[in-house]
Parts: sequence; C-alpha cells; structure tokens
Amino acid sequence: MRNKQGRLDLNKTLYRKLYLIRSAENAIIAHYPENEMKTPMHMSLGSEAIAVGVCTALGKQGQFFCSYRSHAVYLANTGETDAFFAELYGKSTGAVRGRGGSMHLSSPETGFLGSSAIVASTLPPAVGAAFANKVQNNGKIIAVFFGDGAVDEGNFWESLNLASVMKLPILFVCEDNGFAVHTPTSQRHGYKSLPRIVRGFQCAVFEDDSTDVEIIFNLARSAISKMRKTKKPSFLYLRYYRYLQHAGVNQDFDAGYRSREKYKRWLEVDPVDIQRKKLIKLGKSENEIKRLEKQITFRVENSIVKAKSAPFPDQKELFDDSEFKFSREE
Amino acid sequence: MRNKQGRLDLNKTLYRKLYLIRSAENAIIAHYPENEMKTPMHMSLGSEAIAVGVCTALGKQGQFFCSYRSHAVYLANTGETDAFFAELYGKSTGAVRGRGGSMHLSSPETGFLGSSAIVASTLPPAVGAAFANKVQNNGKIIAVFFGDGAVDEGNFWESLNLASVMKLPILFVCEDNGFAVHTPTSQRHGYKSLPRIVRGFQCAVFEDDSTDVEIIFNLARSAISKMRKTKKPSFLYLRYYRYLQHAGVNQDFDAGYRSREKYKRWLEVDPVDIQRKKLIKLGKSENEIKRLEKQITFRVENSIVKAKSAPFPDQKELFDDSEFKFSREE
Amino acid sequence: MTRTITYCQAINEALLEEMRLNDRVFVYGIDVGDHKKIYGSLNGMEEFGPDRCFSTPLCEDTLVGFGLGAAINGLVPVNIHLRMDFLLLAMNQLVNMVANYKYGSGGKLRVPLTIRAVVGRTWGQSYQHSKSLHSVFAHIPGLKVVMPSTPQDVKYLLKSAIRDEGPVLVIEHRLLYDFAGEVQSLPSIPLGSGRILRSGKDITVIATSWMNVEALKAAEILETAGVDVEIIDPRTIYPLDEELIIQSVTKTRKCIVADLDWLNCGFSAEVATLISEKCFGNLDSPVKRIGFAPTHCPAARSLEDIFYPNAADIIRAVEAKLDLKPMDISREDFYNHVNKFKGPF
Amino acid sequence: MTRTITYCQAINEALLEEMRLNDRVFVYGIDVGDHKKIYGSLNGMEEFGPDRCFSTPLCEDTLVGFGLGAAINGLVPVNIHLRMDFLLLAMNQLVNMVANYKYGSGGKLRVPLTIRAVVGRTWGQSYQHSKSLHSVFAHIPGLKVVMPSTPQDVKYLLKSAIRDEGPVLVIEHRLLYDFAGEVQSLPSIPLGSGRILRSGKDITVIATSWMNVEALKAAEILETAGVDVEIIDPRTIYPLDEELIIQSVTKTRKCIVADLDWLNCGFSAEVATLISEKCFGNLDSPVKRIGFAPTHCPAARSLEDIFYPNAADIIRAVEAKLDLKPMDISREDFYNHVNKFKGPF
Ligand SMILES: Cc1ncc(C[n+]2csc(CCOP(=O)(O)OP(=O)(O)O)c2C)c(N)n1
Ligand SMILES: Cc1ncc(C[n+]2csc(CCOP(=O)(O)OP(=O)(O)O)c2C)c(N)n1
Ligand SMILES: [Mg+2]
Ligand SMILES: [Mg+2]
Repeated sequence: MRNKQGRLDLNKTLYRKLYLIRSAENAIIAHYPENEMKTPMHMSLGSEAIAVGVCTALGKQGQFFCSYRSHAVYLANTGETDAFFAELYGKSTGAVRGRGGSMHLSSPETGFLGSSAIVASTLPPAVGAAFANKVQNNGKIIAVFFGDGAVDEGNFWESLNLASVMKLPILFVCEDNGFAVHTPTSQRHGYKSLPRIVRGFQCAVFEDDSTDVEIIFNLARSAISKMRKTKKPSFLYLRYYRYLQHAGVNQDFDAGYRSREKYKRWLEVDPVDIQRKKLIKLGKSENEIKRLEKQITFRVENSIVKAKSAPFPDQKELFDDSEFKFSREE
Repeated sequence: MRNKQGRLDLNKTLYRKLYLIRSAENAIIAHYPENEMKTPMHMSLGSEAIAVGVCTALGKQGQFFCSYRSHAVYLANTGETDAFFAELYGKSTGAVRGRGGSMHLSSPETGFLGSSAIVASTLPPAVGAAFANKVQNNGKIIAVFFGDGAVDEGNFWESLNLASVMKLPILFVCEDNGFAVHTPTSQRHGYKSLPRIVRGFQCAVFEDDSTDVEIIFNLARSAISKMRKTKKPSFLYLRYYRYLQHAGVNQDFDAGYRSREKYKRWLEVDPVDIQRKKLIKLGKSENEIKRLEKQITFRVENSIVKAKSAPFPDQKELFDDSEFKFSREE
Repeated sequence: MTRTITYCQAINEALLEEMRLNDRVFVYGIDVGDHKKIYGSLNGMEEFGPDRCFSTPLCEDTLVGFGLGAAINGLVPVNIHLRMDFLLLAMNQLVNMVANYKYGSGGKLRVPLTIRAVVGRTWGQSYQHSKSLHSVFAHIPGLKVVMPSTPQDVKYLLKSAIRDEGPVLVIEHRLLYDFAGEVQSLPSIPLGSGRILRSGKDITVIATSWMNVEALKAAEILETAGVDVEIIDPRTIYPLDEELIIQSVTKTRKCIVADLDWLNCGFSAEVATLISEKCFGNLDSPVKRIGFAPTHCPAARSLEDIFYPNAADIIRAVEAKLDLKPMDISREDFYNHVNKFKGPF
Repeated sequence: MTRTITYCQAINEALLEEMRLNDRVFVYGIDVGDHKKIYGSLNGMEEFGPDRCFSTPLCEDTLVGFGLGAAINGLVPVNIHLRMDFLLLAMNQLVNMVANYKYGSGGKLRVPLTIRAVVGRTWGQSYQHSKSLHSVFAHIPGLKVVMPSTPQDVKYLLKSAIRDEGPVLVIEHRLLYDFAGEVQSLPSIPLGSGRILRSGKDITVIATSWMNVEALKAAEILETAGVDVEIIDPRTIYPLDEELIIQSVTKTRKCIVADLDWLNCGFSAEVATLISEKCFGNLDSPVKRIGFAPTHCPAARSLEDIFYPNAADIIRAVEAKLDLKPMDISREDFYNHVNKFKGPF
C-alpha cells in the first residue's frame, strides 16, 4: 500500500502524462488543417489512460510496441514532444528522421521499440523481444498494445499461442474501442467474449473498462506481478471509446455507424477530466494544476514552433539505413 | 432410430470403406519400397474411422477438403482406387493427371474439392465454399479435415472466426494425433484444451476419442443437425493415433519421440478390427466378410496393375491448365 | 457513346454492370461494406443486398482463400484491399493456393476470382503503405495482373477481370481515382492488350499505372523542345502485349521503361530483357529504367519526392538518350503532390 | 587446411562455429529441435541447450516476426524453413517488417536475422513444394539473398549471414546436401561476391544454386566438342557481384543465364538487363535465359523432367549461340533424378 503522499505523487505523474498526450493531440487537431503535417493521423483521444497506466506501471523495465495509433504510447513512454512533432511534420529532427510519420514512431533508447501501420504486425516481434529478455534474464517486460481489429488477424492468435507455450514475459494489451475503422466487433468476432477465450490459454487475463488511469495502473501492476510469479504472459483487456474518426482529427458521429449519445456517456468519464478531479480531491490545488498544465501546453507549442522551422531531411539521406545498395542506379 | 437391418447395412457400408482405405494403404506399404511411387506419402493408418464416419454422415450433400494426409478422405469420398493409384504413380490416368501425387488429391465431381501440402491452407477455401453453398441455398455442407498442427497456424483461427461470425454451414474436423511431424502438442499449444477454447466461438463443439466408426458417424450426424438448426458451424474434435512415421510407410517408434506402448494400446481398438468384430456381432458371417474383403483387395491389386502400366503424362501436357502463356519461351 | 467520368466512377460502373448481369458476382473485404464505400467506388451497392457487398473481419490470407473457395463453388468473388501492402499477408493463399488451384484439380475447377488492390503515393504514407508488387505477382504462374491508368481502361479491364475464368489482380492507383477521362462503350478490352497512349517517333516510353500521367506530362514538355515521344501503356503486366512494345521500339530504336515499382528483379527488367532480345541490333542505346529508388519509401516530402519517379526524371532520361542539353523545366507545371492531395488517406 | 565434407556438414560446421563464438546466436523453427535435425544439419546442437535450438509451433509469419523481435533485442536468430514455399506465409513479417525495421527505427536498431530456407526438386513434390522465390526477395529493399552451391560457399556464406547486421536469406538446395566438396579454412566469404566456377573463353553461363551442377556437367560435355564454357556462380543474388559478370561477358561476348526460378520478372531478367546495358555493343547475341517452365511444377516425373532446366538445356542453348550442330548427348551420364533421391522427402 502506498501512503498518501505516494499516492498523490503517483497520481500527479499520471496526470502529467495524460495531460501531455491530450494537449499534444489537441495541438495536432488545431494544426492538422494547415496541411503541413502530411501524415495519416490516428488519434488517441479517449484512450490515454491505457497507455499512461500501463507504461507507468512498467516503468524503466518496460519495453513497448504498438500500432499506427501510436501517439499515446510514444508520449507516455518518452515524455518528450520535440522529436514527436518534428516527425509529424516530416522533419529531419523527427523521432525517426522524418521517415515514418505518425504511424511509425519509435524510440528504442527509451524502450519504445516500434509501431507499425500493418494491423497486428508488432505482436510477433513483441513475442520475440520477450524471448530475448527471458534468455538474457534482464528483468525487462514487453507490453504490446493492439486494437480489437488486430485480434481478427492470424498474427494475434499465433503470437498469443507462442508466448503462452513458451511462457514469455509479455503483457498483451488489447485496447477494444469496438471498431476496426467503421466495422463493429459484432461483425468481425465470431464470439461474445474475447477474455473468456484467452483464459483458455496459459495466460492470465485481466479486464476492465475503467477510464481511471490509476485503476489501469494498478491492474497492470497486478498483471506484472502475476507474470513474475507464474512465468506466464498476461493479457489486459481494456475498453475505451475513440472520440474521433478512425483516421483524421474530426468527429464523425454523423457518418451513422455509431451514436453521439454513447460518446457523451464516455465523455462524462473522460480520463483526463476524472484524473484532474481526483487530483483536486487528493489535495492538489487548482492553481498548482493549472501551472502544470501551462508548462505542458507551453512545451507542446514550443515543440511545434521548432518542428515547423526544422529542415526537411536532406535528399542525401534517401539511402541511409536502407541496407540496400544498387550501385548501377546511384 | 435405425432398425436392426438398417444398422447392419450402415455398419457394412462403413466397414467396406474402412477396409478399402486400409487395404489400399497396405498396398502402398508393400509397393512404396519399389521407388515407383515417387511422391511424399503421408499415411492415414489409424485414422480411418474419422474420414469414413464423417464422409458417410454427410453423404452426397457433403463437400470435402483436407490436408496432404489425404488418402482416407479421398477413398471414403470417392470409393475408387484406379485414379487414386494412378496419381500415386504419377500417371496421366491419375486423379489430377499426375500433377499432384499423394499430397494433392482432388475429385471435384464427387465433392472432394481438394487437399493441400501447405498446413492449414484448405481451411480458408473451405469457409468460402461454405459461403457459396449458403448463398446458393443448396443444402450442401462443407467438411474440412485438418490436424492438430494446422491449429497452430493463423489460417485456422481466422477461418474459425470467419465461419462463426458469418454463420456458415461448415463442419471443422480436427484430427488430433498429438504431433505435428515429431513435435507434440504440449510443445506447440499454449493451452490445455482446444475444445474449451473453440466453445468460446459461436460454433458447436463435439469431441471424442473413439475409434468406432459408427460413433463418429453418429457424432457427425449430430453435428450436422445442430448446424441445420442453429445455422452455426460445428466443430468435431477427434483424437487418433498415427501408426506410421509422419511421412513414409514405416514405423518409427525407435526414433524416441513416442512410445510403442501407446501404439499397442491404440492398436487394441484399431478402427478396422473393431468394426469387423462389430459386424460379426451384428450377425454378418465370417465368410461374407471375407468375400467382401477379397473383392476389395482384388480391386486394389487391379488398380495397381493398371496404374503401373498406364502412361506417364505426355510432355505436351506441361502447360495444360496453367492459365499462363509465356509466348517467347515456347 | 462517349462520356466523361472519373476513374472511381468507372470502377463503380464496371462493378454495377457486372453485378447486374451476373448475380453470382459479389464484393467483399475489410471496410467494404461501410459508408466510405472504398473511396466511393462501391456507391449504389445497396441494390444487391448484404450478401453481395459486405465487410469482413481483418484476415487477409483467409479472405483470399475464402474467395478461392467461393469461386470454385459457383460464385464470382471480388475481394478488395485498400493497400497493396496488405496482400503480403495473403501471399500464401494467393501463390500457394489460388494461382494453381485449377491446375491442381486436373483442370476441373475454375477460379474466377478478382482482387482489387490500391497502390500509390498520397502523402507521408511511408514504407508500409507504398509498395506496388505487380512485379512479384507477375512472377507467379497462374496470376494475371492488370494496372489500368485511365477511366476507360479501368472500367473495361475490371469487367474483363471479373469475367475471366482465372484469378486476376486489378491494381488501382489512389491518385487516379479523381482523374476524369472519356469513356466509350466497348464490347470489352481483353486482358493482355496494351495501348499506345501517345504516338511519337523519337523515343518510346513504356509506363505503368501513374507513370503514364508523368510520361504524358514529360512528352508535352519535350514536345516544346521538338522531341516526339511515343508512350506505351501495357495496361496488363501479365500477360504482356509484347508485340506492341517491340513494334514501337523497333521504330524508335530508343526506350525508357518507367515503372511504378523497384527495378531490381522487377517488371522493368522483364521489359528491358524483352526489348534487348527482340530488338537486338536495332537499338541505339540500352534500355533505360526508371522506378522507385532502391530503398524504403520515406514519409517526409523532401524524400518522397525523390523516392518516386516523375516527369522530370523521364525528361532527363529522354534528353540523355537523345544527346540533348537539359531543358529549363523550372517553370513547368508538374503534378503537385504537395497541394493536390489532402489526408488523412 | 583443406578437407572434404558435404554441403550438409558445411552448414552444420558454420552453425556450430558461430554458436560457439557468440552465445547470442540461436536456431529455431518448425521441426528444428527434433531427432531429424533438419536433415542432419543441426547435429550436435545439444551442446547449446534447449534455449538455443528448439522446435516451435507452426506459425511461419509469427516465427519470422519473433526473429525480428529477438534480433532487435540483443540476440542473433537463425530461423529455418524446410521448404521455401512456407515463407509465403511469412511475407508480411519479412517484407512489411523485417526488411525495413532498421530504417524505421531511424537507424537505431539492428536486425541480425538469418533465415535458412530449403529449395529444390527431390521427387514428385509438385506445385506447393518447389518454388525458389529468390527473385521475389531480391526485389525487396532491405533483404540480402544468398544461394550457395558448394560446401565451401554454404559454410562461409552462412557464417557471413549470421554475422551480418541485417536480415539475410540463405537458400539451400536439398539435393546439394549430400554433395561433398573441398572446404578451405578462410577468414570469410563476403556477401555480394561471386565466383568463377570454371574459367572458359567461348561463352559465359551464369548459374544459380543447383544450376551450377547442371552447368558444370554441360561444360564437361561441351569440352569434348571443343567448346570452352565459363561458369559464373553469383552466390549472392542480392547484392549482386556485377563486376564479375560484366568482365566475363565482355570477354566471351555471349551469355546464358541458367536460373533455378521462373523467368518472368525474375533474377534472370535482372542479370540479362545488366548485361544488355553494360555490354551494350559488345554482345554477339542477346542473353539467353533458362529457368523453370512457365507453369506450375508437376509431380509426374515425365513432366518434372521438362519443368526443371538441366544440363541438356544448357548444352542446346550453347550450341545455338555458337552456331554448332547439336551433339549426340544420348549416352551422356546426366544427374539422375530418378535413382539418386529416395523419398519421402
Ligand atoms: C493488415 C492490415 N489490414 C488492414 C489495414 C487497414 N486498417 C488500418 S487500421 C484498421 C483497423 C484496425 O482496428 P483496431 O485493431 O481495432 O485498431 P483501432 O484503429 O481501433 O485502434 C484497418 C483495417 C491495415 N493497416 N493492415
Ligand atoms: C505452412 C506449412 N508449414 C510447415 C509444413 C511442413 N509440415 C508438413 S506436415 C507438418 C505437420 C502438420 O501436423 P498436423 O497438422 O498435426 O497434421 P498431421 O501430419 O499430424 O496429420 C508440417 C510442419 C507445411 N507443409 N506447411
Ligand atoms: Mg478498434
Ligand atoms: Mg498431427
């Protein structure tokens, strides 16, 4: 059990990360229409508590993989916004030197081993990376984030099976927002309950649909300690509501495939809002919180300014790191 | 309920098919060492009751797919041995004109839509064929046979999911012999019970480890009537013991990966033996059975003679049915 | 009758017409049944009901195999993939199964399966959403590969694909969707027939898909310098209209292949080999190839601009072949990737 | 020191040596840990314990991705596939992920992943167990492709593959496993270096994998007719030793490419294009290509014999290029597929 101060500190840390993600994405929403961030944008709004809860629970012993919906995990892991925005603007100062854009963030030095624009495709490398950790006995734990759509793909089942039979230190984090693009799970999943099925595997399952980051943090901690004890993978099954369109920065409740009412209900438990309220309840002052928010907003704005003025990659960089030389054509 | 004569007729039919498969494969064992059947042979010995029970239960409304371990399903479905042996000898009179060999039998005109040397690869087309049947409302039912190794592959999970969510008339028949080549399920499956997991899907599960063909026949009938009622796929999970090596016609108990003792226990309930004994118990005379067996053995021997003397495909046939013309090179 | 419609409308017409003619034709795949209607190419599908146009789970390999099973069992499936790169998940069913299923049935089964896949630069899609792969599919016996560049061609080649008894891949370029062009009513355009997009006498440019847009622009600019470029659009990558290519190069004696793919072991190599063989001794210079830069596709525009081949590359290559001094093209109005396309996809 | 060992032993030695040198190297895949030891190429692996040589579930795509994850996280994986055709299940991880992972990490991650895949005719394997696919992999930026044809080469190229910082495919021919040859101790054979297998002056034959066996036989027979064939084994398909090829053909002015693959859009087209360009004006005739027949691989021996290219095809092609009358080869002792290999696999 954490003492009161400890709990406050934890919640402040969690809030700082939530707010960082939210304000970075709000800045994207503001600037995307300028058509300068020429990259297909998949926003995390609504899901922030999952990335923050899990990444914080794993801390420095964590290594992370996720999908093209990568902002929250990247920001929760790295805490930085300079290379983040530079990457969205396709600049040479970007996280991956302007090569990847929003769908392909990566930050190996902080343990964020990669994201991918191919659904379910980071699951297999996540399992392999967990094997490497096990063999090297370095105490590191992999967390791989994926959507309910990734669960449709063979890569998911093969990876779950492989990790289970090999007893690897990996945390599967399924972020179920009920849709793959616009197609609901009911049209894609030939079963009612994924957790029920996963429980059949040698893998501990934890599920929740809370947007309270502290609850997710604690769930992830339980999952990790279970993993350490049983030497089996764990599976976190978490529901959330995607606020915006599948890709892009707008709402799309008029498209007809889902209702604004449901959104409103989830908005009442918006992860950033409720965490803010909790902080106040725990004794933080409105002013203190505002100061923190201001710092973050300032940092985000500053990163955008820097990103905008940074140079595009030099054309000489085209062949860098390609492991490919085709001498005739150069 | 079937009357006594009906039950006897059924069991005689079932035995005839069992015996056909067994004697065809015994003939393969006898002739394979001559090195004239130049095709990788995956024998069905031990599993015959599954193919015969399921194929007979589905009858003419059935359409079938299976793996490279295709002899039993081919013979149970077609009841013929001429084109069968001709194919094993690579002759132009073969089931697929000498193109496929043992791993690629096919007989569309009798409803055997194909086998494949790629593990799990007939599952997706089986689901698509079931969709075509549903749309055309023709009452046909697909049965797709696959091993416990196929279950490892993403194609299995994707196909199970797709058939379940689309509510297609398909019978999944998992033939679990405990091994993929020499690797036991315990080293490959990250779960204790596959049926338990499949029950989580919208799919009815039936399991048994009987070698009594009549039991399997009845199980398949239940599965089919369940399917007709619920409009959901069914899943038959059946265990058997592979008598011979993974590929080839010899035993391999000295290889060390499995014990001869277990084999002996299964041999006591050999599907052909116990069905023969049942026939006698049901009132068939030893002589009658012998006559039937002789006929079959004769037919098999005759097919081999014909296959041996049949011509190899003419070299002009190389490009037939290839959908590919490369005029420059011809 | 000639009408002007977009490439996207042409796809839509082809599908509506074939589905009305043949009630065995159906369309399916990931995102196929939703309100976006695959960039509008599936408008009006409500007419056919949910069994003939529907969304599926995400499982590319199984979806292609599903099409195979439906095809051999009486239906005519059209399976759509929003990005060519996703077909890499389906190579097993495509190459190990679909390509040879007719052959493996002793010729008894037909596989009238059409696969539509979208390729092409839009903005910042980067290295996992940018492959073409027609070279890979053309390498595999049993698969036909079509790459139409105009509304006319996409309409009739898609119809031919659907009517074909074998599997056909129809590769559509995303940026062409909004391009309008004249469409005549034709009985059909057979698979395997190329087209002279522009007649010329000085040099032959063989271009695939979007590269035809770039080649036309290059030809227009080169015309002002007195250079008369012939452009050949093979339209189908396999089977290839070899005669058309050979005739053109025999006439011009100079050739550039502008392919929307990597060069190494690609379609451009096949065409260059064909010409080197059939026009042996009749060439003024070796065939020049233009294609993707031999690296991964970058997101940043400054790199995207040099990863993808364009009209300027063609102009420079033509000048080199004809021993001309480089023209000033700084004021030319090239296709503007920066402002034409707005995201996210 | 020179010793005579088989191709299979050479593979085995390479692995044992590298695994002793570097305890991060491990070997895994379907059937890898069983008593057959991948045709014996994994003999002696007990030395390293079950974490460094093990069987897995059947899930090719995930296994390749697993190797990627292990590679970026500190290990050096060697993933084995008993048939090249199975890699079609893994194209997603190989092409969408492995090939570009280093690039996508901004150059920060290394992917020292080796994939061993077996190709080649044995008997009646038919159309799903017979593809080579090196042309397909060579087409994809980021993958290196090696195809050794002798014990010496397979030993040192496999070692180079394991030591390489990027992904390398090592393609082994099943029939070569029992071939013995001299192996010298070398520091290394670098990826990308070809080899003159036989020097000659009249014509160049560029052969891949097993086709070198056929080419050597053809050369031996042609020698009796006074024809002096030069054989080049590129050994690595990508990166390609272009200089070696160009030098040889510049000397002989005539060239045949004998590739163990389909021709269309294949490696043979790339080599022919290279030569047509670099030896332009110095060729007596166009490059001739020999490869798989453009159809599905049949099981029946009578068809297998003409599906696969062989020494006789090379002899006939050489004669045609040199304007010689066809020799009588009816009494020659060609490699006998009928009796050499005994099944089932
Ligand atoms: C293999 C593959 N198939 C299809 C797509 C196109 N696509 C991109 S995102 C997406 C939906 C994925 O849904 P989910 O996994 O639930 O993630 P979410 O977008 O909801 O976060 C699809 C189908 C893709 N990128 N990769
Ligand atoms: C995709 C693929 N991977 C690997 C193989 C090699 N292989 C052939 S059979 C087999 C084992 C399959 O086991 P199972 O499905 O249980 O069938 P069984 O042989 O026991 O009938 C393997 C791994 C293959 N043919 N296809
Ligand atoms: Mg989702
Ligand atoms: Mg098995």
